[in-house]
Amino acid sequence: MITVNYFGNIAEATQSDSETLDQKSMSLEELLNLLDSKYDIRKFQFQVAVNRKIIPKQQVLTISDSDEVALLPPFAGG
Amino acid sequence: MITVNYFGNIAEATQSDSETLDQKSMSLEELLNLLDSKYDIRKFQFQVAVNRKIIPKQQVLTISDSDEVALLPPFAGG
Amino acid sequence: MKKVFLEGAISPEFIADSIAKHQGKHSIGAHNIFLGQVRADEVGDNKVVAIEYTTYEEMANEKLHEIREAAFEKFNLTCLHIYHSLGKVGVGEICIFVFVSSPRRKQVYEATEWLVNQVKEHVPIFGKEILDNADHQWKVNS
Amino acid sequence: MKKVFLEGAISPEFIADSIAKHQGKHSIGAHNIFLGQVRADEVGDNKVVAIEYTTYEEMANEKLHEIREAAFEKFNLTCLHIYHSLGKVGVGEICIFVFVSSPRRKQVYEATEWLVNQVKEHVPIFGKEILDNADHQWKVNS
Repeated sequence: MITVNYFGNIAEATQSDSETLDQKSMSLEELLNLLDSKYDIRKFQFQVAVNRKIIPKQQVLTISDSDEVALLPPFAGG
Repeated sequence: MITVNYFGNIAEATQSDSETLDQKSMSLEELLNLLDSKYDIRKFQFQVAVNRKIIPKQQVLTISDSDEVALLPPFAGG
Repeated sequence: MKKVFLEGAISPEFIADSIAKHQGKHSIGAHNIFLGQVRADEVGDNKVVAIEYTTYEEMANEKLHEIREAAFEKFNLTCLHIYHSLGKVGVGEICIFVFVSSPRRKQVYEATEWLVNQVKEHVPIFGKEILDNADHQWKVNS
Repeated sequence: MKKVFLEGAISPEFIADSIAKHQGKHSIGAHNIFLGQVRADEVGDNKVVAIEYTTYEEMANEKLHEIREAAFEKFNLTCLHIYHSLGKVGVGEICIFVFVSSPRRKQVYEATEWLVNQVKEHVPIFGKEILDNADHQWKVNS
């Protein structure tokens, strides 16, 4: 199971703060393509965090079981 | 009458916050000499304000009746 | 882990309480405090009436911990505190409170500025600006 | 003429009250506050327990007025307040409170720093440091 967390306007688009994908492993690219086909997420500006660290969206990376992915819109603290 | 105000360690030395000198007019130099003879004020670090404006101690200036002179030790606000 | 996130606006009384707690530390000579207050910005014909804050709290706390450590490395500070609201904060209310204390004043201003900028740039906090016509838009830090 | 001088220490409640008074101004987005706190500095074998402040009030008020005007010229501020104690302020207590508010945060840190420095350099305030053996010495700003 891969957990994906959504925030801000992306959570609004997905109508959920979090979902778990029934996958043992997939590449980051596959994951983003899957989410784009479901929610059209590429129309948003966002960064990707894997296990709470921001990584480049283009990074070649295998997301495995128990990894925590988050899509983060622009920060607006303060 | 010329009013002279004392502050901080100078007020401590003169044992007063203020005094009025029974003089119609005198030069700044004469005034400082007079105060030095009374209180030994030259041993202190201080600035002179006349009518609430700081002026150089060496300035050639006549202090007249109703002028307000102040001897100001180093500032310590904040 | 220091608690940063508070539910709702940060009250003046909370700030007074934080100040009072530092009066027993007799090596402190200077405090600097930054407060962010929600502005009634105009958005077309409408006005912002509140901002609703959310965060990715686990990641935010990790980031805030790193920022704290870096600040103590960078500046000569006795202590520092960062508080940020979650949930709804109305216009005129305070949503961020950064509090820096040091023996001397020299570095406190720069330390506060640096901390506020770090929070704005690196901590995953999201703000939904609620307008007076009940519409909303998503805040983006400039 | 704004009132600057207060008898005795500046309380956290007074500060909270000042903050609360600005919550009705909905153009303000950023506040910066500087607080000076009396330190228990060591003087030989003794320690400072309090500072007793006096001022040349007429001249101080004229200077403070000039400083205020210059600050509004120099920085984009919505409002600014300066408060300073007179009389005895014990260690751990607050003797100066500078409060700057602006639509945006950019200039508030520098404005606060500038104001604090101006007060220290140009306002005739005198401080008698009372030691724990009842001796005293006269404070000089560095």
